[in-house]
Amino acid sequence: MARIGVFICHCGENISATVDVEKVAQEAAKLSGVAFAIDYKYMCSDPGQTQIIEAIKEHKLTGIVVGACSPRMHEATFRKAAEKGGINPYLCEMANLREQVSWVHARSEATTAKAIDIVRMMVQKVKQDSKLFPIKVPVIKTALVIGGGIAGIQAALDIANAGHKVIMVEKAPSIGGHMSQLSETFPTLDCSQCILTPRMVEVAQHPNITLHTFAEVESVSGYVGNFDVQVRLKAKSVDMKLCTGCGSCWQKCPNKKIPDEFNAGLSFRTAIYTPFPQAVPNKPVIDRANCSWFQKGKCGVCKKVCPVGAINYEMEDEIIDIKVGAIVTATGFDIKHTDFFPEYGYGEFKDVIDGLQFERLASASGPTNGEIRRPSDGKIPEKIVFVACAGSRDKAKGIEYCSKICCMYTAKHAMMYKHKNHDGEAYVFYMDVRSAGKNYDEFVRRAVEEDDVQYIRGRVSRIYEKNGKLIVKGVDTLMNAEPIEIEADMVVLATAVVANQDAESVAQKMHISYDKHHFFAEAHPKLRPVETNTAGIMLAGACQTAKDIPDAVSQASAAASKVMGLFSSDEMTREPVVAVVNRMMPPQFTTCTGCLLCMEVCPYHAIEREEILDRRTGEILKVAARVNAGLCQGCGTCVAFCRNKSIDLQGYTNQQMLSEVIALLNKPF
Amino acid sequence: MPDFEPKIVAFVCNWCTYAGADLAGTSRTKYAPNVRIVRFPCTGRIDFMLLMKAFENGADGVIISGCHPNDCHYTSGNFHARRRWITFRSLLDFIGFDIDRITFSWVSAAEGRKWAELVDEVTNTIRAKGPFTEISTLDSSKLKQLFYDEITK
Amino acid sequence: MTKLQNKVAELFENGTINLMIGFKNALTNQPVPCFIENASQAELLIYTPECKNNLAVYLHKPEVKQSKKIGIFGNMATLRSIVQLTSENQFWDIEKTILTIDANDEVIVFANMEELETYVQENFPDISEEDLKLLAYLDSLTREERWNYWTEQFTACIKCYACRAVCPMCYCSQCTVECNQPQWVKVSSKTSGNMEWHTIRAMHLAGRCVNCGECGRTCPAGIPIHLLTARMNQDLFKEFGTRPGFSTKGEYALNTFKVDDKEGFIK
Amino acid sequence: MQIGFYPGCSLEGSSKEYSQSLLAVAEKCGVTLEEIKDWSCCGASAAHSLNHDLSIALPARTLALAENQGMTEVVIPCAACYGRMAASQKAMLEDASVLKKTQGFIDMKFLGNVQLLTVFEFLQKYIFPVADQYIVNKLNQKTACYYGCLLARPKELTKLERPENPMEMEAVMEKAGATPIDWAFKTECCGAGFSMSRTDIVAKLSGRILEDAADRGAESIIVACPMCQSNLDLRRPEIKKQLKKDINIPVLFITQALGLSMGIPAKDLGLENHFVSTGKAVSCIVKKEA
Repeated sequence: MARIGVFICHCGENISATVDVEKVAQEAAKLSGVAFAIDYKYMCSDPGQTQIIEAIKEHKLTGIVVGACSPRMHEATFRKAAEKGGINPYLCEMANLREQVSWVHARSEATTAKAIDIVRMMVQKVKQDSKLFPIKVPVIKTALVIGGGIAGIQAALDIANAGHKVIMVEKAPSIGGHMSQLSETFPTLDCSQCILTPRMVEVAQHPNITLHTFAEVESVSGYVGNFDVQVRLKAKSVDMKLCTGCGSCWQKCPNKKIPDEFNAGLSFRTAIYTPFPQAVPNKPVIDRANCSWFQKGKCGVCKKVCPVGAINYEMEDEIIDIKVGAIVTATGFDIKHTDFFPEYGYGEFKDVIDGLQFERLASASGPTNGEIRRPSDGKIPEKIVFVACAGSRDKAKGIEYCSKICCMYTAKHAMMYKHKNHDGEAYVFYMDVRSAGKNYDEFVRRAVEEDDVQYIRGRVSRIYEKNGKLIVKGVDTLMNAEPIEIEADMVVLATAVVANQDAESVAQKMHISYDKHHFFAEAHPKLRPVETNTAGIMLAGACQTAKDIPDAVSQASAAASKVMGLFSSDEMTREPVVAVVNRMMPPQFTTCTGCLLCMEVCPYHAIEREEILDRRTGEILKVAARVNAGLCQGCGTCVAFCRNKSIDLQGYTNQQMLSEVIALLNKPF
Repeated sequence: MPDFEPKIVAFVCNWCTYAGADLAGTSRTKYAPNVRIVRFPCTGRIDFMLLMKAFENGADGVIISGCHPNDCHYTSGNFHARRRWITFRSLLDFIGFDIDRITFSWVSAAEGRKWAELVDEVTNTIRAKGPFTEISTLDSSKLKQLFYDEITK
Repeated sequence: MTKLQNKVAELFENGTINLMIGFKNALTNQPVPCFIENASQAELLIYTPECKNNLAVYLHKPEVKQSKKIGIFGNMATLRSIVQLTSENQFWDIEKTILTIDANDEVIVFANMEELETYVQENFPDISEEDLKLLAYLDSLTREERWNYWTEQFTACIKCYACRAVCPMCYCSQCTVECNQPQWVKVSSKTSGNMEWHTIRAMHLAGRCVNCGECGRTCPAGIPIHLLTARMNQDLFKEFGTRPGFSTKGEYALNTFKVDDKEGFIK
Repeated sequence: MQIGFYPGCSLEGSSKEYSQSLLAVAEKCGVTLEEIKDWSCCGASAAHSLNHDLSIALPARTLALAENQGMTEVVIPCAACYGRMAASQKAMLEDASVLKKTQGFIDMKFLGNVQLLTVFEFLQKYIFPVADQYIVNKLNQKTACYYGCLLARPKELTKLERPENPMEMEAVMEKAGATPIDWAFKTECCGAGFSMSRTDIVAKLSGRILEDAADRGAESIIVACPMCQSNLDLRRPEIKKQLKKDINIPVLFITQALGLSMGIPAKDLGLENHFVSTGKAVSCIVKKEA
């Protein structure tokens, strides 16, 4: 038999001014199962809490209802008190008599009546409460970092330096990501590779970091603290242990006409290749799609010339299973290419290039050794037009967002061009110049004032070729909106930053959500910007949204610290408000009929297929749903969804919710 | 019916509307005392049967409210709920239930005022409609009689 | 022997099946479901347009399940049910061979679910004419008239649950109405309780019902309850474009959503 | 099969030859076009900038009429008319409230089941399949296919794959044995909006179009929009002043060019109605070798 205690708080005058608290307490005392009811000035005060604790002991209470402020305010406080009193904290419920009664209604019969109703409702609920205990989940203190760009590198190093094991997976043959392609970086104009390559080497040599390049995540299962991840190590066709990276293979390779990804297609590479001189690891892989051995079955030059016999054409993809406690997703971004722009020639004009291509032209290690030359004829352009917001902030192009980095790198590009060709002319078409950031606006001003880059506020409507020149038609919205035309030798489009081609499938593998542009979604836009909705999976860098280097790096460190927090104890505890699928004696085992339609409903993929097996024969006796308490966040959508009520939500059970409703309406209960 | 005071039950989610109702309190926004709030973790948790039960047990009107689309604390609970309501409404409408007695709404944690206005508005409409008797009178033999006449014709 | 009978006999002989669910003539000359256990009985099998029963319901019965290799003859409703039930993961424990007779009455034995799926999708039926008429009639009524119509119907219900028994989609080992903690549905067959049952039933079948009409045909009180689910299907198709029993991957309206689902009714 | 036909004002007046040649070609290929009875203005020039409801109601009336007259498809050669008609239909089909409102205005039911055809769609669907048997001549000239604005845009309405660089006309001209050139002003503005009020702007814009076509050796310019045609054809004196040179490339409607290739006499195609002599274009024509 339930023995419920009811404690009505005056909250000074806050409640008692409009609610007849004595009456509420008296009425509560009459309710069946209520063994003790009292009202007091300040329930949350020490004496107030002591009263509760004493009452629980003295009257052997099996549950308590505190009629006071909102549970969002003091539920924790009173649950602690309940615990001190010797009952399970989840046997304490609050009736919200302040925020939702006394503060919103005038003193009246009705107001007091409402208070009584709410108390009656909570008494019914607490009668149905059952003891709950926080869920403890063991944590594997190894982190997986997906992506070896600057964000991934930063996160990996931070976690590794904190003394935890890190496994890094990079799909390219080398780590370094887009940053390794950049020439110089704003706002300091220091060379990208000079600051990046040391970190790349650090990753390769760090005792706590295991690096898998030319590898991709195949599948992710499990839950926070206990992920099971399958990684595909793509066949490199080169034995990394034997290879010394001498380079005789790629020097001799006959297939020399393959567009070089690292140089954004502005030069060629061989079929067996290391993406760039400072690659980590600095050992080649064979690009099978372009290798005559794999395509035509003949050649084998690299095998012949390799002094250590490291070439292995028979090598196959390998799938390895790893167990990690947390995952940092740093899969980076891509940019729109010039073929995305009909009005700028559908990518058919050779000298209309995108930002990354310009980076390579301007880079000392690039195809032109840092001399800015036209891809079409290798001439040094006398006039370059830069088009900012190419695709970005353009609804018609399906990209409403700002790509954030373009204003800055366009200024940088114009500057670098001017530094390299003093009498060259640089024009920038822009919508707005967004240069918020430390020393950012100063940087843009420098481009305008010191390097006299011509900024034209307006859009470019069309580019066409006419006798060897690119005619750029636009409008200057400041010079009394005159349409203008510039005969340029080269045009650089600051094309929109977009999510990777495979972002969607990656997100689906990880069970994390993503926005309509396939950028990964953070758990909360303001308060949980580096976590995802799947506990234990963090975000770093431009896979979440367009970011420049400082932003990517700071988010990476933030993600790393989230991981370290998770790794700070051997076990993590979670609220016991989770869904459970009922269990009963064989042969029924559970009322769940295993339709598994609920699996689709769960936002956290916490519902799994369970096969109940015969202990001896091992044959399947029943298929049912099972809720993974590690993943469940307790929304209860599955509960309302389950047709025959086989799933229930602890703390908000069907029994409780229904009796709340009945208690509320049928009076006297 | 002048002195009729409707009983209105509100099923709300913990993160948006319940917090919104709290905000109405902290900002001392007054509204009709006819509403009784039942707190759920998420609109996704609200079982359509609870609506039936509320009406059977004498509710005159029901409010269902949660986070605005895309604001759901659990990312998609409210989207699933929305489909459930679309379906349930069309069923109720088909069997001739007065669906105007059910009000669906999105009230965010910041919309204390919207909450207060919603409650007042619903209270007034329901007050105008009068008490809900269609279900409570169902089991009375009158209807049975009517039905037997019908088939014995 | 008819093509069907031969085919089934053959299936028994080459051991593909050891139980066949189909139709035979009852003494009343009305087709009734029957269970064939060997080749010699195959000649009992018939198929006429009167063979309306949805045989899929038997696939849930333990007695049937235990004879693992089951052949089943499917009219369209049955085939759709099988597709839907596959999407609901119900056949993990049996091997079934599905037969049907197509328009130019050839016997088809489906090699796999894909074939069945394509066949169903190609011949996907619409709600029957007379049901459409009834629905249209009900739509023509005022809200109050509809309420009276249905409550009168529900008053006649005796809660025999025949509608549940004949429905292949009602396979829960323990139905909500048997769930007593809490008691969702009143036990007595009072009108309000009956209404609870029928709304629950309609909601649980919404987007899953294949419009076979068995529930309506079987109801001893003659309540056209199949209209409830038929209407649900109409509306769900209008709103979300989902069709029960259309895809084995399942396209169930209520466990998915679109961010831009219509929400005109939400304030 | 009965295909509806909406000429609109231009094709009744300034660009008679457009409808004349279209009908001639259709007739040649045994396709009958049924003019919508009692059609009214599409509201292109002014309505949609003055009164939104009116801009939807005007086309809606004509479309509803077409439906009532049992038409399932309507050809709308004029780019502006097509734009308005399509926009109106889209607006009504996408928003029930707009539909309801508009039906109120026009006091007619609108079901939205007439399919609107641009001149390209019409040619592709009904003329191409049979064209080869009727094409007897080879136009044998370099032509610049000019689309202007409304034929290609907005994408949502015109359904063109490459709105900034369409290829539909080129396809037709190749069939007719001409050599379409690659040029830069295909979809540039001819100044139509100002064709009456600011002929100086028309001269400037159209001038540049002509100039580029000339520079790239075009012997004829092919258009499918009345405004384009009149601006490029009618405004030559102003253009001459503007460019300080005389360009005498004729401007033909796509249907006229196609008609010529089918051996339809120039006068039946209204070729003599042009300001710039079309003789040059005609003179290039040779018999198609079998």
